[in-house]
Parts: sequence; structure tokens; C-alpha cells
Amino acid sequence: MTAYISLMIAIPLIGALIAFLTKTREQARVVALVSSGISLLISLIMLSRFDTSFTGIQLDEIHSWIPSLGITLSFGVDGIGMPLVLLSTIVIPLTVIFAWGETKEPNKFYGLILLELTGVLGVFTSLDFFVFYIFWEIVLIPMYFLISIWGGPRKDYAAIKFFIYTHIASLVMLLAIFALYFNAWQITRTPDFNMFHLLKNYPLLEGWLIPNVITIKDAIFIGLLFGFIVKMPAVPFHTWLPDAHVEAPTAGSVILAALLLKMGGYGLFRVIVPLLPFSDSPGKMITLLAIIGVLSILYGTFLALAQRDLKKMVAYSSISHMGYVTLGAAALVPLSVSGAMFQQFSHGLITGVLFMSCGVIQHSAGTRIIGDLGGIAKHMPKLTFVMLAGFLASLGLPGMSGFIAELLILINSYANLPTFVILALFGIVFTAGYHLWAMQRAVFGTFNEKLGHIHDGADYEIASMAVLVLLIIFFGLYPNPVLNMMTATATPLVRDAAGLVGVIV
Amino acid sequence: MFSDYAALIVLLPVIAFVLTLFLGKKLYSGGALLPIAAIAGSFIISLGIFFEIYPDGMVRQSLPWFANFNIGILIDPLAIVMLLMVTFVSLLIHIYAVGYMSHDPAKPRYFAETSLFTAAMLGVVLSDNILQFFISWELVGLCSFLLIGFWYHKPSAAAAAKKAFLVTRVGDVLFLAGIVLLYVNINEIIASGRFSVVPGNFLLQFSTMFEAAKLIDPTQLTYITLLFFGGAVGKSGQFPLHGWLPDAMEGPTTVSALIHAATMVTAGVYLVARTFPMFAATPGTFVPGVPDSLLVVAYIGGFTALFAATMGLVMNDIKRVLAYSTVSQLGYMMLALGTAGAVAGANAVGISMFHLIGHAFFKALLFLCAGSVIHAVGTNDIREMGGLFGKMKITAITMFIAALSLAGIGIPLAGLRLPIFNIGTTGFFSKDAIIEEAYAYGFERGDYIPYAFAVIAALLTSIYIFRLWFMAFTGKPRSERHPHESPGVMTRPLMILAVFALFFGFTQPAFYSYVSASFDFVMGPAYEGGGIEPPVIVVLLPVIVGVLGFLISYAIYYKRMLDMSKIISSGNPLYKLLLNRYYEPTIGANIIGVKLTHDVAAQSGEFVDRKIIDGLVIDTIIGKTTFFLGEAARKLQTGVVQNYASVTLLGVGLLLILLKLGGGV
Amino acid sequence: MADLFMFLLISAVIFTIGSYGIITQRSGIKILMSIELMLNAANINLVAFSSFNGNASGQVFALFSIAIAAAEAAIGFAILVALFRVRDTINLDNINILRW
Amino acid sequence: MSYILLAPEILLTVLALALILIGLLVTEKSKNMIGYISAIGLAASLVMILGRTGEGSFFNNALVIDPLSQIFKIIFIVVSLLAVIASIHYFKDNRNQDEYYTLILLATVGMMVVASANDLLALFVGFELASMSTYVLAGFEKKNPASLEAALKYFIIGSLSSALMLFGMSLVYGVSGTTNIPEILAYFKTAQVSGIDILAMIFLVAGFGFKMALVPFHMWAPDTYEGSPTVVSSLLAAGSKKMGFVAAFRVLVLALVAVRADIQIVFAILAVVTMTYGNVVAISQKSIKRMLAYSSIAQAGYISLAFVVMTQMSIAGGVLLALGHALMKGGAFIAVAVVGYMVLSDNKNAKNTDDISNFAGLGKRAPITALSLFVFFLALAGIPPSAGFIGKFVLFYSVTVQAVSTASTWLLVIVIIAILNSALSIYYYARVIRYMYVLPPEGEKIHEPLPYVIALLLAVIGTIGIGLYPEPVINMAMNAASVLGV
Repeated sequence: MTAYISLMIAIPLIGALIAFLTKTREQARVVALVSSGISLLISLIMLSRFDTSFTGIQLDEIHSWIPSLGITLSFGVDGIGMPLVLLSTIVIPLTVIFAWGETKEPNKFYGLILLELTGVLGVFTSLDFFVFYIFWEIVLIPMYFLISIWGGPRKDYAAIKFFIYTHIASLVMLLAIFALYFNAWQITRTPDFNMFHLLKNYPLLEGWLIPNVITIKDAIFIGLLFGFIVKMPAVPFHTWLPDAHVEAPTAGSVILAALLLKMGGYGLFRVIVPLLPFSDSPGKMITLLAIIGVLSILYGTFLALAQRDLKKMVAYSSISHMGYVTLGAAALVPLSVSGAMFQQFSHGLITGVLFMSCGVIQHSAGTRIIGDLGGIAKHMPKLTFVMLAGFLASLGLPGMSGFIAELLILINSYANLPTFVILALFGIVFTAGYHLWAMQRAVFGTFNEKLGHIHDGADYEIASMAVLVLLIIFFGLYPNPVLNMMTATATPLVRDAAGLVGVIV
Repeated sequence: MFSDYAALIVLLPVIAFVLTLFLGKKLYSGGALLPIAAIAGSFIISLGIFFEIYPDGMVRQSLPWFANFNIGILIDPLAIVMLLMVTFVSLLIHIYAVGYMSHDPAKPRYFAETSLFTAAMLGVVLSDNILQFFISWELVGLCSFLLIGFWYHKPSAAAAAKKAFLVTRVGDVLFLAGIVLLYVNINEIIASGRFSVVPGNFLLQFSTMFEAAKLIDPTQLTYITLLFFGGAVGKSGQFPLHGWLPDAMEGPTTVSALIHAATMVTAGVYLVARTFPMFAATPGTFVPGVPDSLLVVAYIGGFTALFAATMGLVMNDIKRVLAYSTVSQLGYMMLALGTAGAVAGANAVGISMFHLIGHAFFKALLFLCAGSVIHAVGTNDIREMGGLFGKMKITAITMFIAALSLAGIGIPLAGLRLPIFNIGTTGFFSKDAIIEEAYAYGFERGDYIPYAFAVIAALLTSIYIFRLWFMAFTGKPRSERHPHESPGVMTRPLMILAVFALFFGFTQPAFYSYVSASFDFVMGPAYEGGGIEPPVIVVLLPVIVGVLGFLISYAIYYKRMLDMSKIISSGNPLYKLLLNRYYEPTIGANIIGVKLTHDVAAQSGEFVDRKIIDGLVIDTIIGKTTFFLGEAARKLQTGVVQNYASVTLLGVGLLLILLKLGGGV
Repeated sequence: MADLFMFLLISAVIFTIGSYGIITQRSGIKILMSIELMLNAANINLVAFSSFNGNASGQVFALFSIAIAAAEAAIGFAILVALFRVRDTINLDNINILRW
Repeated sequence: MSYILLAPEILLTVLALALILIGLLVTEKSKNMIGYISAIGLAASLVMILGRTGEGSFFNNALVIDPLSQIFKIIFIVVSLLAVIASIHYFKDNRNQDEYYTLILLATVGMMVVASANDLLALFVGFELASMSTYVLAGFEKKNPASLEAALKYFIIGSLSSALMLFGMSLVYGVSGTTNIPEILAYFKTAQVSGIDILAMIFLVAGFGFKMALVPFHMWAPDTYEGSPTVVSSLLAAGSKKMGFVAAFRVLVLALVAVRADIQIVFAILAVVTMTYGNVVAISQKSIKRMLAYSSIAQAGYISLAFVVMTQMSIAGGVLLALGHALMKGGAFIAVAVVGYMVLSDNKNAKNTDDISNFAGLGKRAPITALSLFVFFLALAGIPPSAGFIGKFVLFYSVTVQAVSTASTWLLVIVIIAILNSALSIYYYARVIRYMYVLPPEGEKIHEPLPYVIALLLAVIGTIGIGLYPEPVINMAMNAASVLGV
């Protein structure tokens, strides 16, 4: 039994505690960088130990915790978790580097970032529903502080909205988990919170929750789904996201978009897809998912088009991109599902660049309103270079990771969800539209003299963005390292779903 | 041995791109030599491969990529001629650019991007599968975006770049949809056991596609091919997605030359040519015996040829005229694929590609000449030029040659049943063939509309190109600048191109038979010619209209027999319509782009999001109500203890009632 | 049997009077008295039931409750006196600095 | 039957009486030691209880020692211990300390008696002992009108409810002919339900509801908690409140048996109304003590979900939440006491020291206090890992399970209302947290007195500890619930 994962989770936690106690900014950020760096190292070791061909859970470990409720500290990774673990351990150190110049209460700032790392790693590796839920909740707290201490003018509204909105979602999810747990207990008569055991017993559920209105199975399914799609977030439960992003500090936005949203997608693959075939009305559920997905894609796109604030635009683009994840998952074809997983991974990298760009512009020009910017490329060539790369990746340019994901999703979902895929394709043009339009107005064109003297991004900022860009291109040209493990896991994942199609196709 | 290094054809320019981008500043003239060397290398390799595989070999290399896709190289006759043309023309343009861009501070970026541009185009040409084709295709689009917006500080340039990318993007999405549909259909026939991918081949390889095309449901195939054609329409600026091409003039002239001659726009035609077997396999439901997709291709092409030419007549920006001429010529190529495809099978590919390559030479030449003129005069407006002939002879002469070639001047001796081969410019050979095929098509299918388009377009072509030449080079100077001939680094390429513009045409027969053979392995050997001997008048007509056009321009713009300014100033509606480009920019950008998409769709979405979902539901209904309740309930706590006691006793009473309701005793 | 009913009736009446007093009276003293009434109503019940059930625990209970009631009353008056010292009133309507 | 089992209760009683004598003997100066003595006494009895094994019944089966009484006694003693430790500083140099600690100890004894009462008489006596001691404690600052008003309201409503309760008991005795709870239970199992029973039950519910501060018997709570000395508020909110619950657990089981399922509806409505009312009103409070009062009303609502589905799991959940709430709420009030001390040390005659504005920048001014308060609030909001979360987890679990397994929609509705409530509660907790950590401080960093710090840390350790390793307490709670044999 290996202990990589618990080590990887523990180190940022310890690092956070140390960071809180440090006095100077120097110490704080060094601690943050070192401890997140160590986690990165561990995750790389895990990657090297990871057997791509093996479809099940690997590097797993289990420690007893609360026997009376059958709760164990059990961790492990497979094709769903490993890439996201990698993503987290890549993004956080880069965020720390990007935020190297933070001056406001640095020790708290870096400490909270490390706490976030602990939380997301826990979510992506826990195999026990109880533990999963705990990490799921813990993640909220540091983000609440990141927004409400370092945030913008409406930070209080945004922070509390974020907290309560997602908290309600996770509580609903918790109820569904209760039901699953009880069901498993009735069958085995042994308390057990192990995710896979609970999911395994789901098909054996029966009966109506509300007679002739909704069956227990469907209710549980929808409860879980709600918990996840609010986190993703999917239209119409997305409105907390733009507010949170607009107010959050850059580092906060990066973590929020790159990692926290992925928790929702992770849940989709870990929980929803395996259950889908066994729910009482899979057709309806698939349709529901597909509608949510496409709605998010198009709605997000058009909303992004309408935004005046660059960062808000990026926020809506996240909604639109996460829509692809839902769509791919709904198609229940191995490659579409692994495409959706890859979309999560690549969006994590891409959105990092986008939000960092917004941060640099905000910091340098003092505004993010597209209309007030203009021609900043003249004074910020380095930024323009990485930012353009990020935007192109975000609009799905081939050769960048985003394209691989969207291609896989669209091309493989069509067989099961033709209508929805066509609608999604329709969105692509507009996606390109708002990205380029924003670039044209904000970055290119004649320099807006009102901005006064503006300077290019600091080297550490540009560096961390450049690293992300390189990764985006690398995975755009050679996705196999992560894609293979995703496909390996996705194939058995949808085996039971073979032949299922939505109500509307 | 060259074929072993086929991959280098693409990789060399890519490497050059990276090096120039990061080291360019330190090197001579912004590192221009790197891309030049790289592309020269690509050219040499291509040439080597050509001699290796001629007459009937081909190069196929392929590696698995991700999922069930692959990356690979396919060099068959169709590809190799494109390779030679692209590398050669692009090489000349790069050399020319050393002079043309000499004063620009951002040279490294320029040469890096053009190098990548070439690489992407080469990628398109070399692809052995539709996905890789699409990816390179998109990268071409990206580079065009970067290069058109090269002077990004000019708002017009930034806007043009965006327009180019978006409009072609519309096409790209159709193309992608086509790929999706194809992929699904192939999987379907595989699943149904009627088809299986040859071991060692891959799902989306062209060879696989062609085999599968025979089994796919015909209507589906029509959709697929039409979607592909949609992509081609976008990239090759066919109607109705032609609007971006004239605006693309915002970039440096050399870039325009690249886009119009060597790269980008030809990709669309190449796509149709590349997937020609699939087009040919579609059923003929409208005109019997004419595959539907080819019919559409023919009509769109023909119409575009004419439609663009009309606008070419009135443009005053020297580059705009050329741009519309490009659109129109691309129309010819599509027309050729459509009509000849219907009557002469795979020969269509040869015919169309021949025009494509010929056009590449004389259009590149035209643009470079224009560039040289602009370089000298410092304006794009032909009304401010004039009398340049004396000052810049080389430019003037080479441009005149190009004009002749474009107008398709020549003597169809063979067409006149004389025992001699035809004599004429490259354009003459390629375009006549197309028009004759259009006639043949009309003759066999009783549908002469494409032919009509072609002939009228030919007339207009000759008129506007000579109008351009006369206004620019003859008459008295209309600006007080002191133009001078361009440096050798710019004029040498002109001369070389001029040679090709004149004499490339003589390779016609060999070219046809060689290139048309590309698809023998799917469609079987193509039968010769249009199948009929066209009457003399048909053979002569193209030349006649060409000459006629020349004479008209000569009369109006040189002899000034009738004063154009009257017609123009009298603001007649037709002229307005043409000058405003059929109001395409207004409709496209303003109405569809801004009004509908942004103002209507996006803003209403914004309203729903902020005001209804967020404002109404979350903030008001949930938030405000809760607070209100809180305040109200709070007031119950009066602080007077009797009320508390009363409430307590009241509670007891309530419980009693409840229990009664609850069904107690 | 009948007399048990009488006792219960009486106690109920007393109890009601007590609760009425609590609701209506304004003076702390009267409130205390009303509470005493209610407690004693309960005591009547206990004693009555005790004799009806024929076991003593009811009466024991009553004794306890009487003692407790006495203690309670003492505390109540103590609080009222202390309050009177600082506020110069025991009118409960004015004693509402703590509210909302 | 060895009275050694009763050693903790006896110890505390003797100690309480002894303290008065000590108070007479020692000088004003050295009265401060009394606090330490009582703290040690409480600690000692806590140790005894934890070490106490075996069960037994005493005084003609009027008192029983069983797991249920055990866990609640632990709660009561822990709360008093916290209160006492905090009081060591809060009432420093007060000349009536001896009486103060005596009363606290007596109140504790009273609660412990209720916890193990097996006879209505014992229950009543214990109830009154605890109540009367706390009446006085509430008004202990006898120069402070607020404190006295708090005491008066507490007293009036309190004695009213004891009157109701006594009346109810008399009726129960009347119909069953006995005051021994198991015998009453046995009687009800067989007897036909009569209107008298229902009446009796309602009176009992009212009586206990007053202590539990269930709507509509809660009216006294906010005023009293706000007015009383803060340490006393912590005792009331965390301690005597639970006394109501243990009494309810002991007696209302038979209420359930007596009037079958109907009482469930009553409790369902009480619970929902209570939690919603508490949370909604808490939002708009300026005074933190008052806010905490309402929040503990809301918590009472959650806990009384246990009565809605009378399953072993649900009661265990109720017990767990009660335990957690005791720690969190007790700690929270003590933290408020520290703030009060801080504000007064800024400015001698500051009014309403617990106003939220005084919490600005607390994270900087009193880090330990702020951090503990932060922990308590998150725990109260049910954020893992914390005692609050474990309690809610088990409780909501039991309700959900009941809803699913009996396909009863109304239970589902109730649990959904419950989770919405606990999400809503985040709002007002987060508001204070924001004051503490986001807003800038308005004064110097203060030195936090040791007794407070100890009390706070004990509470924090308890809260987090139960969250991190709930195994033992869960088992305890399950055993306790099993006693009721539902």
C-alpha cells in the first residue's frame, strides 16, 4: 500500500499552517511555493507509477476512521482523478508564482491558496463518500476568504452568494448520498460509505419517493446531479460564478475556474455517468444532461458576447466551455466521455491563462472594461503574446488542447445526440466571435491615451502564463499522456450505457 | 531518398518560424534569411520528390496520433504540383518582401508569421487525412488573422483581421460539421459490418474515406460533401462568404500576394479537388447524371466568377481590384471542378488545378507589381497614380504580361483545327479549357447558364484588369510624388514570375494527364477530353471577349473616348450598388454581426441573466423576502413579558387544535 | 367519582384564573400571585388524583411542589425588589429595554 | 446498589454547600480562589462520570444511571466547567462570588438530576432546582437593569411553564396512577387514549418546550440571553437548554406511545417553525448575544427533528447535535464575553458591548478569540469537520432515511427545509466572520486573559475533536438512544 496521496494532501495542509504563522511575505510565499512544489513532485511520481492500461483505481490506500458508520479514509486515482490531480498540482504552484507580488496580508493569502490545494486534491482522490463530501465543503472556506478579503468592490455580495449557493447544492447532494448509503446498508447490513459500493447498489433501489411523481432512483440521481452542476456551473444555476469571478482576486479566479469548477465535472464522471444507465428513466436523464450542456454552451457564449468587463466575459466563457463537459458526458460514448474529461483538463490550463491576463491588465491599466482599454498591445507586447495564445486556445484553435477536447466531444457525441451537437457547432462561430472582438477592442487598435503610462506584466507573471501556454500547446499536439488514461477509464465506465439514447435526439 | 524527408517540407518553415520569432531581432533584416532558406529547402525537397515519383509514384507515410486518428503525409500528383507551386511562389514572395518590408520595425514578427503561414499551407497540401487537413486549414486561418492584422495599431486592420477569421470560421464550422457527419457515417457502416478499415490505414484517411464513400448513404454523402464545400466557400471567398477577402487588403501587399496566390484561398479549391471522388459519388437528383454537389459547386463558382468581376470594375483601390479578380478566378476554378467534373470525371481536377497554378503565378505577379507601385507612389488609389510607365518600366511591363495572362489572351491555333499547338499566355490555356468544359457541360446536359457566367465574366475580367493598368501606368501623373523603380530584390522576382505567367501554359497536356491520374485508384482512369469537339466560335469566344475587353478599356481609360467621371458622378444606382459591394459589409458586419448577434441575442441574454435569474429570482424573491420576514418576525419580540406569556399560552391552545386536526381524540 | 370531577373542575377554574391573570395584570406582584394560583391548581389535581388512585405519591408530589413554589415565590420577589431598586417600577409594561 | 455510582452528583452538592461556608470564612480578596475550587470540583466529577461504569437505579427507582443520563451529564458538567473557568475572570473581585459558584454548581446538580430522573417527581425537582438557580444567575449583576429584566422575564415565563408542566404531570399521574416513568409507559402501552392524555402531553411539551426554547415557548430566550451576564448566557444556552431535551427524551417517548403518531406532526411543525424563525430573525440582529440566542433557537429546531422521526438513529443524532451545540454555543458566548472585556478595557462605560461593530478586526485584536469564534460559527453552520457537522449529519441522515424508506413526502419537505435553513444560517455567521477578518481593527491588540483562553481552547478542541474522531461519541449516543427502546 502506497501513501503518495495522503502525503500529497497533507503537505499543502502543513504548508498552509506554517504560512499562516509566518511573519514576512518572503517566508510565506517561499513556504507556499515549496509545499505546492512538493505536491507537484509527488503527483509526477504518481504519474510515473500510474499504469495507463489499467482501468481501475490505482495507488490506493485506506485508513480506518469511523467504523461505526463504515467511514474510511480511502484514497486512490484512476483516469478520472489522476489528470485532475496533475492539473491541480500544476496550476497551484503557477498561481503562487503569478501572485508572487502579493502584498496584502501575504501569509494569509498564500496559506489559503495552499488550503485550496488540499481541498481539491482531497476531492479528486477520495473514494469514500463521506470524506469526499468533507473535502467538497472545505474547499468553500478558503475561497470565501480569498474573495472577501482580497476581492473587489462588491466582494461581500459575491463571496456570500458563492458560499451559500454552492453550499445548498452540496447539502442536496448530501441527502442523495444518505439515501444511497441507507440503501447499501439495507442490502449488506454493514455500514459502508465506500463510493463504489454505494454506486454498485444503486440499481437495487426501487419504489416511489413521491408516489406517481418521482421514483427514489430518479430523485437520488437528480439530487446528486444538482450538487454537481451547480459547481460546474451549468445554466441556469450559474449566476454565482460571474459575480464571484468579477470580485475575486486573480489568483482566486484562477483557482476557482481552473480547479473548483472541475469538481463538478469530476462528480459527473465519478458518480453520474455510472448511475445514469440504471436510473428509472435514463432517456430523460440523458436528454436533461444534454439540454443543460448545450444550453450552457450557447447561453454562455452569448452572454460572453454581451459583456463589457473582460473578466466577466472570461467567466461566461468558462460556463460555455464546461457545457461541453456535460454534453460529452451525456453522450455516453467512450471517446466522447474521455473527450469531456480532457476538456476539463485543458480548460483548467486555458482559463488559467485567460484570468491571469485579465489580472495583469487590471493591475497595469487599472481597468478591465473592454471599452476603456484599447491598443494596449503597443505597451504590453509580452502580455499580448501569451494572452493571444490563451484566447486562441480558448476559441478552440487546432494545435491547442481545447481543440482536441471539443473535437472528440462533438465528433463522438453526434451518434447519440445529433441535434445537440449541431446546436453546439452553431455556437463555435460566436465563440470565436467574442474572443476576437474582445481582443480587437481591448488589445489592438489605436492606444487609448487616457490609460496613461502602462507597463508590461512582471516577468514572474508572464513566466507562469507562458508555462501554461506551453502546456496547452504540448497537450494540443500530443494529448496521449492524459487522454489514454482517460479513455482507458471511460471505456468500462459507459459499458452499461451502451445503446442508451436521449428522448430528444 | 527525398521522399524520406517529406516531413521536412512542413517542419523547415515551422522551425524557421520559431527561430525568427525569438532570434529575429538580432539577425540581418529581421531574420528574413531563415524563412527564405527554409522554404527554399522545402522547394528543393519537393522538387526532388517530384522527380522521384514522376510519372506514377506517390509517397505515403503515416503515424497513429490520438484516439483513432493519425498524422500522415500523402504526396500524389495532385499534392506535388501544389507543393511545387506553393513553395516556389512563396519563396519568391519572401525574397521580394526583404525589399518591400525593409522599413518596417516589426520585420521579425512578419517573417516568422509568413513562414508559419507557408508551413500551414504546406500542411494542408501534404495531409493524408481530413482531420490533419482541417487542423492545418485552421492554422492557415490563424496566420491570415495575424498577418492581415499585422499593423494591429490600425483599427481598420484589426477589424479586417477579425472579419477574415470570423467569416472563414463560418466555413470552417461547416467543414467541421462535414467531418463529424463523415466520421459518424463511416463508424455506422463499420458497425453494420459492411466496411472495415484496411489494417495500417486509419479512419479519416482519404483513401479510407473514398472507399467508404461508395457505401455511405448517398443523401448523407451529399450533405457531407456540401458541408466540405461550405468550408471551401469560406476559405476561397466564394459567394456568399467572399466579403473578407477584399478587406484582407489591410495587411502588407506581400501578405495579400501570399494569401491570394500561394496560400489560403487556393486551399478551398484544393479541398474540393482533394475530396473530388466523394463529390463525384453524390447522386444526381436535379440534373440527371450531374452529381448534386458538383452542380452546386458549378453554380456557386460560376456565379461568383461573374459577381466578383462586376465589383472589380469600379474599385479604385488597386489591391481591391486584384482581390475581386482573385475571387472571380477562384470562381472559375470551382466552375471547372463542377462542370468538367460532371462531363469529364477526374479530368476536372487537372483542369481546375492548372488554372489554380497558372493563376498563382500571374496573380502573385500582379500583386507584387501592385506592391512595387504602392511602394513607389505611397498610395493604393489608382486615381492618384498614372504616368508611371516611364518611371518604372520593369513593373509596368511585367504587370502588363500578368494582365494579358489574366485576360487569357492567346491564339487557339489547335482549337482552329490547325496542325499547330496553341500559342498564348498561361491564363489563356487554363481559362479557355474551363470555358470549353462549361460549354461541353451545357451541350451535354442542356444547361448553358454556367457557360454564360463564364463568358461574361471573362469579358469583365479583361475590362477591369486593363482599366487598372491604363489608369496606373498611362496618362499624366495625378500625384506630385516622385516614384522610382523598386530595388532588384523586388524586381527580380517579378521577372521570374512573368516568365512563368507567359510560358507555363505550354505544359498543359502533360499536366492534365498527370494530375488527373491522381484518383485513378478510386474512380478508374478518366476518359479523355469533354467528349465533343466544340465549334470554332466557342473556341474563339474567350479570346474574342478578352481582346474586346482590352479594347474597351483602351478606349475609355487611355483614349478617353467617353468620360467615365460622368457616369460615376451621376451617382447612378448600379454604380452605387457595385461600389458598395452589394452592401455586403453592411449586411454582414452591421446587421448580422452587431445588430442581431450582439444587440439582440446577446443583450437579451444578458437581461435574462442579470435581471430575471439573478435580480428577480435570487436577489428579490429569495434574498429580499427573507430579510423582510426577519424584520417582521423580529417585531413580535415586543419586550413586554405579558405578551410572552400570552404567546406561550396561545401556543398551548394551538397545540391542542393541531392535535385535534392531527386526528387525536 | 363525582367529587373527583368537582375537584378537577375547581382546579381547572383556578388554573384558568391564574393564566388570565398572567396575561392581563401589569404589576409584577399580581403576576407572581397568578403563577401561584396555577401551581396550586396543579396541587389540587395531585391531591385529588392521589385519593382517587388510592396511593400517596400524589400527595408527596404536592408537598414537594408546595415547597418549591414557596422557594420560587421568594426568588421572584427578590428579583422584583432588585428591579425596583434600579428602575423604581415593577410595572411590566415599562420593563422592556430588551426587545427585538 | 452502591451509592458510589452517584458520587459525582453527591460531590457537587456537597461542594456547592461547602462553598457558601468557605465564602463566609475567607476574605474578600481570596474569594477568587473559589472559582478554582469549583472548577477543580467539576473537573473531578467529570472524571468520575467518564470513569463511571455500570448502571443502577436509586431511591425507589426515582433516579437511574444509564447511558442517556451519562452523556447528558457529561454535557452539563462540561458546559458548567467552561462557564466556571470563564467566570474566574468575568467575576474576578466580585464580592458575591461564593454564591455565584454555589448557584452554578446547584444548577448543574439540578440538570444532572433531570438527566437521570426516572420519576416525574425527581424530574420536577431537578427541573426546578436548575431553573431557580439560573433565575438568580441571570439577574446576578444586580445593579444592571438589563440583567435584572432578563432574570424577571426568565423567571416569569419559567415559572409559568413549570406550572404548566406540573399540571401536565398531575394529569399524567391522574390517569396512570403512578409517577414512575417506566410504569406510566407500561400503563399507556395498554390503556385507551383519552383526551386527558393529549392535554397532559401538551402541557408537558409546553413545559419542556420552554427550556428547549421551541417556538412559541421561546420568547424569553433572546431577551434573557442578551441581558444576562455573558458567562451565564453560555450556561443557559448550552446547559439548561439541554435539560429540556433530556427531559423530553425521557418523557415524550411515552407521549409518542400515548397519542400514537399524531405528536409527530406537532413536533414536525414545531421544529420547522422553530428553525426557520430562529434563522430568519437572527439575520437582522445587531447584538451578537441576541444573534446567538436566535441561532440556538434554530438549533433547538434541528434537534427536535429527533422527535419527528423517533428512531434510534434520529435520537442519537439529536444527542450528538445537543452535545456539539453545548460546546459550540458555550464557547461562542465565552468568546463574546472576551469581546465584552476587550471593549470595556477600551472604554470603561461602553454600552451594549456585544454589538457587531465591536467585532471589527477581531482577528487582529484578539486572534485566539477570533479563531475560536470562527470555528464555533462554522461548526454551528454545520461545516465539516466539526461536532456540529457530525450532529447534523446523523440527524438529517435519520430523517432522510425515514423519508425514503416510508416514502413520506412531508418528511422530505421537512429535511429540505432544514438544509435550506442551515444554508441560510451561514449568512449571519459569515457576516460576523467578515467583521472579524475582513474589516480593519478599531483598537490595539489586547492581551486575552488566560481563563478565557483555556475555556475557549477546551471548547475548540472539543468541537474539532469530535469532528475529526467522532467514533466514541457516536457510539455513546447510539447507546443512549437505545435506552429509550424506540
